[in-house]
Amino acid sequence: MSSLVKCPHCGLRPREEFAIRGEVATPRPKAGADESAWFDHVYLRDNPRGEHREYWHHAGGCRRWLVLSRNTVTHDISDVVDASTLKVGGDA
Amino acid sequence: MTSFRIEGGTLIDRNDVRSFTFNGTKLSGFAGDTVASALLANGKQVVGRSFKYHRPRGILSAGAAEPNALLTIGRDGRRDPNTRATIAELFDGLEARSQNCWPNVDFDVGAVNGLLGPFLGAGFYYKTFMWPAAFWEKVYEPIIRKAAGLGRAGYDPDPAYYEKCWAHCDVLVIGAGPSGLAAALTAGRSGARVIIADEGGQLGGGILAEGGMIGDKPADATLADIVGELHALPNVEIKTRTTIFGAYDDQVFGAVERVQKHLPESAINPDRAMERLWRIVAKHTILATGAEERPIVFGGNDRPGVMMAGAMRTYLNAFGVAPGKRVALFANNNQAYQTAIDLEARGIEVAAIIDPRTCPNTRYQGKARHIAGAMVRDTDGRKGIKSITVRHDDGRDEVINVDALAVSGGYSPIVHLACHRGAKPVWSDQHAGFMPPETSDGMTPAGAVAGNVGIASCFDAGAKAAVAALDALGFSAQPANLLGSDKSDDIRQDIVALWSVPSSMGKAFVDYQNDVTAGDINLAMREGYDHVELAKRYTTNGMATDQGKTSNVNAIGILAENKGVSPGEIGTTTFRPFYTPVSFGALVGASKGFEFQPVRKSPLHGWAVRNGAKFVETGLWYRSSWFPKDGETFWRDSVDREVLNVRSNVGICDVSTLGKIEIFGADAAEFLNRVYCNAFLKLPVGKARYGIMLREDGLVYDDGTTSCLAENHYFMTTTTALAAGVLTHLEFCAQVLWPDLDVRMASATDQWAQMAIAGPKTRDVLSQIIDDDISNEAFPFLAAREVSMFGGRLKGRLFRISFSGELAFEIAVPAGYGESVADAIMAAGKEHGIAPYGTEALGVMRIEKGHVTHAEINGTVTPADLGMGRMVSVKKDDFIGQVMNLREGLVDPSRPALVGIKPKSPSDKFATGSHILNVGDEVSLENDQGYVTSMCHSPNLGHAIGLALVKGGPERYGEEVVIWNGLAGSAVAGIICNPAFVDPENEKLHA
Amino acid sequence: MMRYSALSLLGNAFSKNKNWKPAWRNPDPKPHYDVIIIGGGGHGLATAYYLSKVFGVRNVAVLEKGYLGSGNIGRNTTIIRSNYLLQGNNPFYEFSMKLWEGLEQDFNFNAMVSQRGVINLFHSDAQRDAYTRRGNAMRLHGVDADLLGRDQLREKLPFLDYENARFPIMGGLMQKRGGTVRHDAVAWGFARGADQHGVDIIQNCEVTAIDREGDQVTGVQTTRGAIKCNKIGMAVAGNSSHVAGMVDMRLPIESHALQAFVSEGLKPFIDTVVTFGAGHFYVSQSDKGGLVFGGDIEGYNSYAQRGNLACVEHVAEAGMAMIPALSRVRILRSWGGIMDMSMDGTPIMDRTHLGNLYFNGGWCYGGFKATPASGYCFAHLLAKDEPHETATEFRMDRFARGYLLDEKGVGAQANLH
Amino acid sequence: MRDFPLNIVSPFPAKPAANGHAAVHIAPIGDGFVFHVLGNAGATEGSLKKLINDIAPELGGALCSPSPHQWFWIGSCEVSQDRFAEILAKLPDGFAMTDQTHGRVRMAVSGVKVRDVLAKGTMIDLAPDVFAVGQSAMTQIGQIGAMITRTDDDCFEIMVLRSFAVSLWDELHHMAAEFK
Ligand SMILES: Cc1cc2nc3c(=O)[nH]c(=O)nc-3n(C[C@H](O)[C@H](O)[C@H](O)COP(=O)(O)OP(=O)(O)OC[C@H]3O[C@@H](n4cnc5c(N)ncnc54)[C@H](O)[C@@H]3O)c2cc1C
Ligand SMILES: NC(=O)c1ccc[n+]([C@@H]2O[C@H](COP(=O)([O-])OP(=O)(O)OC[C@H]3O[C@@H](n4cnc5c(N)ncnc54)[C@H](O)[C@@H]3O)[C@@H](O)[C@H]2O)c1
Ligand SMILES: Cc1cc2nc3c(=O)[nH]c(=O)nc-3n(C[C@H](O)[C@H](O)[C@H](O)COP(=O)(O)O)c2cc1C
Ligand SMILES: [Zn+2]
Repeated sequence: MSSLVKCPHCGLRPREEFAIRGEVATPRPKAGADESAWFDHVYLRDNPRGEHREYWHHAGGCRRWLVLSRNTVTHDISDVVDASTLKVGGDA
Repeated sequence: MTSFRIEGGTLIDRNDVRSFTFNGTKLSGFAGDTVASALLANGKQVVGRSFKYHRPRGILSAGAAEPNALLTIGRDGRRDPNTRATIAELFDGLEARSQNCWPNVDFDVGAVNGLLGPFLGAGFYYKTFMWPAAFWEKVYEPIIRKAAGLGRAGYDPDPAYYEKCWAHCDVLVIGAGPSGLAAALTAGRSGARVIIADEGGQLGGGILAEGGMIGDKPADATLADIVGELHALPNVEIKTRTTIFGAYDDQVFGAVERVQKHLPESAINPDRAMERLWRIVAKHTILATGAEERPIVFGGNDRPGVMMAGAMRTYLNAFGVAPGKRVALFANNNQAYQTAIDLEARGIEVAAIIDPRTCPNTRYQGKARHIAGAMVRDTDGRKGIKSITVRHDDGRDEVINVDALAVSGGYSPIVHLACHRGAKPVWSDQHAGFMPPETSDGMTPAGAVAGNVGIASCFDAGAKAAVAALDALGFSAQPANLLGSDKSDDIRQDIVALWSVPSSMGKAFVDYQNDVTAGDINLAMREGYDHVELAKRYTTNGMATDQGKTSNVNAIGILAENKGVSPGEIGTTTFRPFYTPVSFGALVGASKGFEFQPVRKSPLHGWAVRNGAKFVETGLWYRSSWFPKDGETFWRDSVDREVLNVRSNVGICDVSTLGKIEIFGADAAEFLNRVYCNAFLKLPVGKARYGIMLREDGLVYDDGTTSCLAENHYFMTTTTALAAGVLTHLEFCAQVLWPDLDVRMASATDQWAQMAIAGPKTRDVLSQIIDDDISNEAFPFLAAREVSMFGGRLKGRLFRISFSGELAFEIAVPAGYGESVADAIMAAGKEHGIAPYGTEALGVMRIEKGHVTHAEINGTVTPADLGMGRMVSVKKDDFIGQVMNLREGLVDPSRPALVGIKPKSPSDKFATGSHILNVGDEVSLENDQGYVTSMCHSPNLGHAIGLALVKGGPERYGEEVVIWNGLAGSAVAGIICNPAFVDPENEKLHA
Repeated sequence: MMRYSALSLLGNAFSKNKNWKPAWRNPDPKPHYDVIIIGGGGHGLATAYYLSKVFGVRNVAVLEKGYLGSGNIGRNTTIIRSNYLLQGNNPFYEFSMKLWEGLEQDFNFNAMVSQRGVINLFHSDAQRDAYTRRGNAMRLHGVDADLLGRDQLREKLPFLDYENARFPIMGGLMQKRGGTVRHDAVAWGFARGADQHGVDIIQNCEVTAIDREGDQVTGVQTTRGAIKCNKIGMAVAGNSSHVAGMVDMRLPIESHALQAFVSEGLKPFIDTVVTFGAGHFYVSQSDKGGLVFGGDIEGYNSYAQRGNLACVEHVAEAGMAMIPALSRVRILRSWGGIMDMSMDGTPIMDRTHLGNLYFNGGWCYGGFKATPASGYCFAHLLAKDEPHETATEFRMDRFARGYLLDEKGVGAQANLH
Repeated sequence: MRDFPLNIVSPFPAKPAANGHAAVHIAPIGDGFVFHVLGNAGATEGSLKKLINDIAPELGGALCSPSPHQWFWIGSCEVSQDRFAEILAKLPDGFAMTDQTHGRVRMAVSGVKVRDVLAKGTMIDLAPDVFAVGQSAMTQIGQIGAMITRTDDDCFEIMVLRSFAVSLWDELHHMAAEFK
């Protein structure tokens, strides 16, 4: 990784086409959750050395949000999926 | 004696004479020469001065590793400092100059530093120049800075064109020596897509230095056959003069092709790139980069006339240049003996071969005296070598007169590209070198880089490496046999490592370019900088433009010897791009000057030009900022007029750059309700609503209006600045947070030309163009719907919204029609005094009205800070930012809040970015009350007005404060007031 | 210990430099220390220096997993400045600037503090206004700041692109006292100074676990064995989340690579530090003649100290947009460091949920300039258990409570700070 | 104002200076329509094709998909705003559509060196066996987003946001200049 990403919709694309948001953190809390759950979600990160799931947006291509499973030490990508299929964001 | 031209030279064309200048002297060489070979042919031995001691330096190598022969080539905008003479190809009219010397390279005043040597040891500057304290910056540092550096870069812009490209292949072969050529041919024949790149001007690598036979054919004939076949293969792309400078993730390689660097100015095609950056995407790579011959560290090893043995061969065989008349060879390995053989074959006397090995087993049968178990400990001669001092194994010294010395301390595989991604090379005692690491990411080393010696074994290794790689890629391939049945190739290296001659006299250089001596490395160790990385940083060994290509391994060897460990235990410093330095020009390509970033133009751009607009960059956009009329010399003249005209007549403004997003789907309303902090669920068809979007952390992100055009169809506008950001954010919400909602969106920014028509006479103008009834009853404030125009010839979208605070509409039409519609509006408005207004006037009017922009929405404010706290829904279940918006610090009553501000005395002026202080307070950060976010001259009020974020906010209306601008040395008495300076009751909006 | 002076230099020159002593000892870890500092970067070493020198705590060890200064202290673009906007930041960075100004005399090591000036260019009215606000905030605190117009700028920096620029330069905010410092020498100077006050600097000693009993820490496990202590201070920069994870802390921090670059050595080319406002680029010239420059962080999380080519290109593009004459200047080397990007772009220096474990991190790409003050203030916190007066707002709970120090205003997305 | 002349202004420079290049030809495509169709999660290309055939067979055109469940429906005839509205009204809930005829403009780039020119901008591998005739891709040419469609061996169609049209036009000409 870091040079090329295989978008599940568009195929191999350069890093320049993507915008990166960062770690797939705790799911977005449900309505009514307390402040500490929100604090966790908005601010805290695992930030691991090693396997990491993160949001990349294929801004210069299909404009889909992807979730990459990527190693933060080797930069190897083990998986790329469309974020909507994971339902990782949590629901309201 | 010095170097001179002799017969032969496979690379040069004696019929094509090229003249050039060196330090102003006219010289000549041949096509095919490098600047280095041409200088040597002209007997120019001293070509530069060293960095610290200003020692005279000659040409050491024949390739990329050259530490000494750095010249400035060309002039003005085409001036290339620090160019290695050994790779610069000679062209007619080339101008080369020595660097780092004054008054000239032969007599350099800086050489007195040599006498100060003992004070200038490694890291001396850390220990001194501290007294008196003020002297460092005033006296010492300026002197150091003037002395430092090599070439001088000019300030002229470069007239050349540059560009960048992508390339794709199955197999990338890096290096076109015997191993690379065999690999490329093997891969090419299999049908795979192949790119073979070499930094040289010709394919061939080590073969080019080969004077004799390969198999049963002359070396150059063998090479010609291979190159011919490669050229004929359509699936093989050959890139010469192309350096692969970096290995990046996913087998993407950065390369720079010097497309026209070897051409005289008169032959340069200005439409072609001077240099071209390649990003090569490979499936597999064959690393065939060869090996770098290593110097040996001994006293006076930098004297001009001392040259790498392999380089000497290259000059002899490829360029027809002899290094001198009487040459000695100092080598610890068998391969180097080939230099002695070739010298003798050209009739040059080899005075002695000094070999530290006690009983070298070589096939050398020449005439030279063979001194085994011995080392060179010193050299003599002023501007060039005159003699060497040899220390025999019995401790006896012998002086031998020579005018050139060939040196070979072994070979360091060129492993850089295998290590750029973090892998470490592996030490091998057998090869006395660091070998490429085992990497798993599709790179196979072959040839000298993998320890192969001799052309036959390199051919073989290259071909086999390619077969293995192709196999993995699913191609079936046969190793190309380039030799027939060969035999000659059984050189055994039998190297015995020698880093530094212990009995050296005088300065023994490890890093020629940075003047790092063996003594410096020892000093670093003594002082605790004994880690290889610390030693590098303390002595600067390996940090010069050659990045230690010839010095790093020797430094490691010296450290290892001192510590009594293997060089493997010391390890190398980190290999990093760039393999050789790369110009900014190449990395930038065409994105320079005005082309730095693309321009976005509004569909009304042409209209604005025709109306005399002055433009301003806003992100990538050009927006019209004001429209000067005849006689208006100062921008404020125009802006004031435009504002007054809107407030009393009518004006038209291009707002096409606002972000526009079409939103569809059964759940679109629910979606909007969640992304805005205010309510959107019940927005009726035909209505627009102002909305505020928060970020999840509860602070305001963007504002804008969203209109309901039909059931399940909405049209959102965003600020120009955040148009892309908001779309991305909405996509995140829709795709990631709530993928179950049926909501779909598309950017429509470019589809619509949108203009605001504002002022009391707006309706008089628009009703001439719009077929529908736009009276206040039929089209009230915040109405939004499609309308018919020009008698049904065009449909547009009409919105009754106002940023200026006047009676206003925004009309959107398909972009291509924009100019015509704007013209029509101008024509219709003529009798009503219509005039275009730009972003400046827009800015004045919104400040007069107290409307916020990103000057206020600066990422640190809440809706309440902006006086819009009541918009934040307390009824909704959930929206972005709902919970974090309630944090203690975000509802703290002491937060600054939006107010208006004006000078107490109407003639006083103040600036945006001024801070607010309480009257009588001391000027200090603790007493800071807030700051002015926006200001303008209000032509309606006749004085300066501003918006500010001030502690206490609206509670302080009427209070006098100090508007403090320390930068301008001004402090103005100001009054805090309601930010709605004009029409606070909103009567005009609803007119 | 050896004091560096003109005399010592002279004496050693005559003895062929054979008698120089190690700049610091190379001790084995003792079984117990009063304070262990994890991380031998600038902040860790400075903390040890001030702890021992100013606060009298001498039984201190600095544990460094690699060689001394192998982290960001050894790979940054060396810019120091105190041109901060917010009340929580500005006094701290100015305190740091004052410490820089006396540093060499203080620790008897020439770190080449060079106050050659820092100029931030602006290209639009909005940027000018933002710099006006910032410059005034600086002035309020007595920090030097000047707003330069285009003409003044042209005099100082004639080689910028004023003619054909995509984003024409309007002016710049200058801090004359800003500048550069020889980065490695800062680490070495603090190390040597701390060593002289009895601090053990232990290299090649990676902390692999933190021992705890109840809500206290008792020591660390390292690659050189277990070490006990009364207090632990963490100053591990890019590795903050990883080390904090040893005691189950999740931090408002992400790790990102930042690349920096150096050009081939040139004769004097640019005399101040200049930063480009219309793209990510900042440049200065080192005492050796190389142009040292950098750009923006990589957008993705990384613990690999390297970046990608796209980013290299962006930096070069921004550089040339500012200085067209760079076209034929060649870039010699690029490298990367790992930034601990906090969620508001401002560092964290505070106690933790464990009574005697202290945290210092989240310096993003601005921590070099903070080195002396960070060391001083962290030493203050470790020694007195309360924050130094200039570092009271760097607390951990500011995120939960909503007292953010977000100079850029981009919110809770680490890679935008 | 009912009779006020309404012209469509092209974003491309008035005189297509490109036609001088021997090996590369660059020309604006002025006519036709571009509709952006947004399907819901159940929408398929097959069902869209059938719909088009049912509702507006006279328009013809081709579909290319920039993103899952989204298509650009691109054709060469003129479609009035009214006709667009009619078609829109007949689309079932699963499909939404917006007219992008003005927002996304097209040009044709062709000639024997066309791949060399485009390789200066896009990372996409345009080798014929990788990127076949009829294939299209949403990507970036330099810094500008664009949709590239291969229309023949050495012919490509490029669609770009109108506001970027001039910049891309100029850039393509620079990239082609060496093949004059
Ligand atoms: C390219 C680049 C440019 C920069 N430019 C500037 C600039 O111009 N101005 C500026 O002010 N700042 C700049 N910075 C930021 C600055 O360098 C850092 O913020 C600062 O150096 C961080 O503090 P430090 O020196 O203590 O970190 P470091 O030097 O990184 O120290 C942390 C140390 O902890 C060690 N460590 C980590 N984990 C463990 C463990 N488990 N056990 C033992 N030891 C451990 C690491 O090996 C490292 O040595 C830049 C940074 C980079 C990378
Ligand atoms: N250095 C020596 O003197 C030495 C040592 C061992 C073997 N040899 C001889 O050299 C030959 C070895 O063959 P080989 O094919 O392995 O190596 P080679 O040296 O013949 O070829 C390597 C080629 O790679 C090119 N190269 C290196 N790095 C590059 C980069 N980053 N980008 C582009 N090009 C790059 C060089 O310009 C060179 O042409 C044999 O003839 C052998 O006898 C020489
Ligand atoms: C301010 C500064 C100046 C540098 N100058 C040089 C230089 O002149 N030559 C060089 O080779 N490297 C230079 N470097 C880079 C270092 O060689 C090295 O790459 C960097 O410190 C990171 O370490 P690493 O590459 O070993 O990981 C410089 C680094 C810094 C921070
Ligand atoms: Zn995609």
